[in-house]
Amino acid sequence: MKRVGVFICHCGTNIGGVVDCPKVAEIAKDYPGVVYSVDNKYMCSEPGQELIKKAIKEQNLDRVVVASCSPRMHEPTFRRCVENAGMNAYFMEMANIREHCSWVHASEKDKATEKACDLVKMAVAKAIMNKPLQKATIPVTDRALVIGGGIAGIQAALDLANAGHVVDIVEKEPSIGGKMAQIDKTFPTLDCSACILTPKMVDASSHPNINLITYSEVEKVEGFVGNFDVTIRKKARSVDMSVCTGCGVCMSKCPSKVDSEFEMLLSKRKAIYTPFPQAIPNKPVIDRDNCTYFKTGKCGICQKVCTLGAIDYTQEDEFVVTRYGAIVISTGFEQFDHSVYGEYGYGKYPDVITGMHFERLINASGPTMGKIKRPSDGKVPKNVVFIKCVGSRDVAKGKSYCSKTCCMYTAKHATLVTEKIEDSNVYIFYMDVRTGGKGYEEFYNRTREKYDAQYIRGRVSKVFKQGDKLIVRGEDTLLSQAVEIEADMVVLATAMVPQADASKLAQKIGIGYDKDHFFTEAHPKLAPVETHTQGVYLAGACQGPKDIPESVAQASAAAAKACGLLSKSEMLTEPIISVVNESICVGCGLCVPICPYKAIDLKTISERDHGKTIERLVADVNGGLCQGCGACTVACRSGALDLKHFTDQQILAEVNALCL
Amino acid sequence: MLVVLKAKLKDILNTLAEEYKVLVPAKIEDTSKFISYKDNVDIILDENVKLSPKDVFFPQTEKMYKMKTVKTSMELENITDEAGKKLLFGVRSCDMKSLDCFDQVFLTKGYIDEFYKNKRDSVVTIALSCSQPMQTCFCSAMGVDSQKAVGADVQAYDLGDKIGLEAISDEGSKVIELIKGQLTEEGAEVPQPGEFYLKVDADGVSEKLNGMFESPIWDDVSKKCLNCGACTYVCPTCHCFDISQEVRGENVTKYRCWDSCMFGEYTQMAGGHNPRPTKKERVRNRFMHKLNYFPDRYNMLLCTGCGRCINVCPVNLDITSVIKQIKEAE
Amino acid sequence: MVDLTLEIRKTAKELLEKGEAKVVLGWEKGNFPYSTTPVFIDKPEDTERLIWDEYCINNLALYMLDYKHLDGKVGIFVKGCDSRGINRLVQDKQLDREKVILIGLSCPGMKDEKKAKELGPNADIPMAQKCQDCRYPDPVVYDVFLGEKQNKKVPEKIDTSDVEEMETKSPDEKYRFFTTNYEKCLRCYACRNVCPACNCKECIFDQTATGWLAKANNVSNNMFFALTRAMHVGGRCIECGECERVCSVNIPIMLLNKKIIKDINFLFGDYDAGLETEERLPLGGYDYTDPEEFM
Amino acid sequence: MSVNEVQQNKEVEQNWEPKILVFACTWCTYAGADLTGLSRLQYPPNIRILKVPCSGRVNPQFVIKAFQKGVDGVLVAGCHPGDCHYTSGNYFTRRRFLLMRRLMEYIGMEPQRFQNRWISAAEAPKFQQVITEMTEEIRTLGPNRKLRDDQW
Repeated sequence: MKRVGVFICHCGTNIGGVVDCPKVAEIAKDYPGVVYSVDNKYMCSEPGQELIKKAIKEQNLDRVVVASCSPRMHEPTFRRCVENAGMNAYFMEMANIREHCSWVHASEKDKATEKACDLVKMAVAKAIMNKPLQKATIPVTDRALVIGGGIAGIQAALDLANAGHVVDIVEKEPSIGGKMAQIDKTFPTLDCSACILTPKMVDASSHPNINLITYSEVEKVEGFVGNFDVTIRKKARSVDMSVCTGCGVCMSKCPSKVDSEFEMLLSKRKAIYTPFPQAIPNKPVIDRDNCTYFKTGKCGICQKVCTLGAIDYTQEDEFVVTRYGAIVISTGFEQFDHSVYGEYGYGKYPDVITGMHFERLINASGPTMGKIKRPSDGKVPKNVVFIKCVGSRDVAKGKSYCSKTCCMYTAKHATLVTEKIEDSNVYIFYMDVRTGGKGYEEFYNRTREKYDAQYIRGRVSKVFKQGDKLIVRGEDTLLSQAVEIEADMVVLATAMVPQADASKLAQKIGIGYDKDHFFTEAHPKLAPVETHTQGVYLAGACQGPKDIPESVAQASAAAAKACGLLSKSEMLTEPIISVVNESICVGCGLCVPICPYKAIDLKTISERDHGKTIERLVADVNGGLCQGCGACTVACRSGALDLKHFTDQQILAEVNALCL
Repeated sequence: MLVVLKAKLKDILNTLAEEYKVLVPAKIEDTSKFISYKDNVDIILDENVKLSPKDVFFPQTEKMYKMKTVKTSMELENITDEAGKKLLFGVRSCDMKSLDCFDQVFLTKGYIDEFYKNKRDSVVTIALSCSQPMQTCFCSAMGVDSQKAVGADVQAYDLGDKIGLEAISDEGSKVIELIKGQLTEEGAEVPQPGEFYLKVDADGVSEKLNGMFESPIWDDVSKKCLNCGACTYVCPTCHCFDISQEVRGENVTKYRCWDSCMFGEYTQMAGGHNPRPTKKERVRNRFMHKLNYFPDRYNMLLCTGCGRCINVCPVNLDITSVIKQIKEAE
Repeated sequence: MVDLTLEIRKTAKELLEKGEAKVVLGWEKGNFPYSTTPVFIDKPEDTERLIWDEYCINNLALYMLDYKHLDGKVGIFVKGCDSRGINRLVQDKQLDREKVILIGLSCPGMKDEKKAKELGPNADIPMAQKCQDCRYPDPVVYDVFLGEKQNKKVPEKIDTSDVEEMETKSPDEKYRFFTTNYEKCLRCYACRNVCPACNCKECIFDQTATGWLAKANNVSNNMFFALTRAMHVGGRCIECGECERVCSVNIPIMLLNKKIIKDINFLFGDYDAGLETEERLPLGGYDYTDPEEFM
Repeated sequence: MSVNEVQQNKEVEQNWEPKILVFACTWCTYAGADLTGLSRLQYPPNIRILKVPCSGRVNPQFVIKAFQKGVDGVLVAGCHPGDCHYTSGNYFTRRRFLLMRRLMEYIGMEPQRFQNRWISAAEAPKFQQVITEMTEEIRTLGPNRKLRDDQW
């Protein structure tokens, strides 16, 4: 028989003013298992806690029920209190007779007292069924993985590496740098993107704690916090990295020309290439889909010209498995596929381009050497029209959210057009102008006032060609007037969307993603860089539209969280997790898809059965991954799965107690 | 013989209902069993009821006593059966024979089960002979006379459109006395039973089983068994029970309820060991009990040939086939 | 009905003789013209016991649970419902598809054994209810097929008219209907034990110590049993109707199962369990777009 | 007389008060009930809250069990879809209880007696309103006899 002690708190008059606490304490004495019951003015106070500790010792209690405020308030307090008295923390149960009773039934004292009795009775019934639980420790591998080598990934890696942790950056492109490498100037300071990014790229590549794993992708993630076993596919580069010096002869001699993705298809690259001149690592890869040798078996020029013999056509994709303690995901964004906006003529008219194209056009190392020229005929445009919110804030055709960066980069583009082209005119169609951020509003005002950009509030209904002009037809909703502008070039500010394969990556790692496939943070306010999977953190635009400063800030935040995890050699885990009763489990696996943390696997056990050794499947809960939601327990028909501290029997005991 | 027209049967039952709580075989909710007689019940006389009358004497769930914890002590409270005599009308010979088996278990060999005894003592029985056995019947093979029940207070005979009545015991005479005015004396003969469809020869089966505990036939017989408890629950002779309790805070009610040796947890021990782990052991036990252990102890088979198990078995595991198999086994 | 008995015997014999199967499951004649009983043949000479007639009603699939750890393969004759039962077990990871040889038989619809008993030998025996409701008389999966598929015209959707009729009743009428039925329930668990979806190692109803269900037989406990079982087979019930067929007190069990099937179809999209083995189970997942009634 | 009425008359005389069991998830509804208290929003004292980590932990069997043991109503409440602390628990809750509610209604349980609601940690007024309404609905229906195991 268990010996339960009940402690009823008056909380001054907060509870005592409504609930007849001495009476509750008196009645509780008759509840099954209760050997001691007392009320006190302030249970959480030093004397109150002493009272509990004393009673545990003197009354030889093995369970404690505290009826007071919400456990969300003082559960840790009372757990510590009983622990100090030598009792397992989980032998303590609380009954919430303040928030759930005295405060909400202030004028019904008798009924509130009756309710308090019931709540205590339920807590007693549960406490009797409570089992001692211990926090477990799991080892933490001091190595971090950063997925995505854009500015966010680089920043997170540098912060982690500087804190003394080994970091691997996995980047699917041949070079790190990401979208920022393609950008010309950065708002609101207009300093050159490459000038601030490339030193960081160099830092990352030369840092003793950082390993770059470029042209590679995450294939599989197993394990759990502190112990992720990640399989990385290193795609065949066809170039031996250990031999190649990056001299570039192969690239200059390669006869196959391909549209350059980095240059937004505005110029050509070779089949053996680095995406851009400052690429890191600055060693080429062979694009096998476009290489004459791989397509026809003939050519082999690169191999012939490489005096070091670095070209290796026989390379194959390589898979490496590495254990990491923490993972930072920084896979960034892509541009919204705005071909759904047929009315803007993208694809039909070469002079209708996106903001990212424009970045390459104004970039000094871009295809036009920084001269703004129309892709169609190379002429310098005079009238440039910008259309904002292409795909953003459009529930019908695009995305419901605001892409956040477009207002600012469009303003930046507008100033650059005006600066670079004399007598040019800039028109900007907008829905709203949103310039939250340090120096942003000032920048926008300058764009309008000093650079004379014409902001037209309204949407464009159609872009069509007339002669060599593009006619942009829209409405100025402030003047309620139809507007038609003869443009030489139209720039679309397309929405930011996550990488096309973001949801697949999320499934591999076991994190959540929203309806737009942005990864979901553990809490939008209080855990913005954590995910629901412990040890996995988010940085940059993969979590939602962000500009560079925000991405960098979040990257550092994610790195700080990861550092916190990696700085210890082992970590404590919550003991409230699901457990499998293997003798009952039939191994049907219905629980497996229920778990949001992929914490349940099926494993084979062997046992003796009627004199024969048999093998059978049973569910296996990974204590490192399980977060204790208990959804799996309901999926288990036979009740082989149960949640510690909220077991079927404990909940049934509470239900039964209520109904006595 | 005293007779009454079947059409006038209800008049007699009405008279008896003044003195007894009368239970009659009737159709109810797509099945049939013994229920309290009322004017509007759908009495069946042309075949036996699907559920045996054993629950009158041995309810599926039977409260035994109550306990109440008061502080540190405990109070016990007996549960008394409802008062008054019951009259069970229309019990067939097979089911009367099953009462004989029950009496052996619950009232002999130095142990008396009070719960059973109280109920048994309060019931007067009017047995009814069978004019035509059902297809699944094989009572004669089990030594049961379908025309003359054992232990009945009154024996009734199915005489076509009439029922003949004959007092057997003193209690039976009292019953006849009550309704004498509604009966007429006729020179009727005890009818001959009809032909049985199932041909069973159970002679010597008990003895033969003595050496057959390890016989391979149990593997064969048990394969199709689903280990449900249908056969045991409809069986008029199966009498296993489990004791459990309903706890409502300080109030505890001890009760017993039917259990079935077909169930896996029937022999499950607290430590996890199960001496009858598979259906083979369970099926063997059921037939050994009926045809060997029970005859050994009480000198009668624990099967009355009522055929109910054959009727309900989901997989047609047929006891008559099993008997045949036992007899044919080497 | 095409008499395939000889073919069945031949196929079974071959499987056993060639050693492809260690045992073959089929049906043999029972003691009555209207009865058959499952039979387990492991010797070629015993294949003569196998038959195929209009009373081969038992769904044999669940017996595969007994052969989980057999060294070697099991041959099993499957009608539509048996084959869906096999898929049920495969999807629930209780059966390795590689370890069974499915011999498909097109089911013409079996006759009602209970009615045959009542009506006598010369009567015209109606089809069993479970077969009247059947929508997949041809096996949905098999390795060998005997005879010809009838490609019988079957209704596209499950007939839930009886469920709908029940739904129109008042709460008290409905409650009375179900409780008078479950008051009869003996808790013999034949419905559970015959069900291919009830394939737990240890059923919660047998774990009396956990406090889920007391052994006491009363209408409240029996309803707990009925509702819980209905939820447990929810989304997994293959509509074979065996539970209802074997009920020793004739409780219309399918009325509960069909209600859940109907609601799953309505709420989460049409789903027929046991047609294949990979698809997500209705209660094994969710959609963001599921109906929202809890606001 | 309806199934419930029989006992009802007797119990109403003895000052019957509805007894409602609320399964509340720790993160949203339990916190919402806490906020209701902090905001001093008053509601009838007829509910008893049973804390579970997630509404996905609530086994439909608990609901039947509660009715068996004698509660008059059951409310299962959790985070709004999309807000689950555990990402997806409440989506399973939704599926399970969409079916369960229909099944309970189908066997004759008045739908008011078994309800499901999404109540966030911020929705104190909603918590107050849901409890107040449900209590009144059940008061109107009277004591529940259905599924109740009262033979002891």
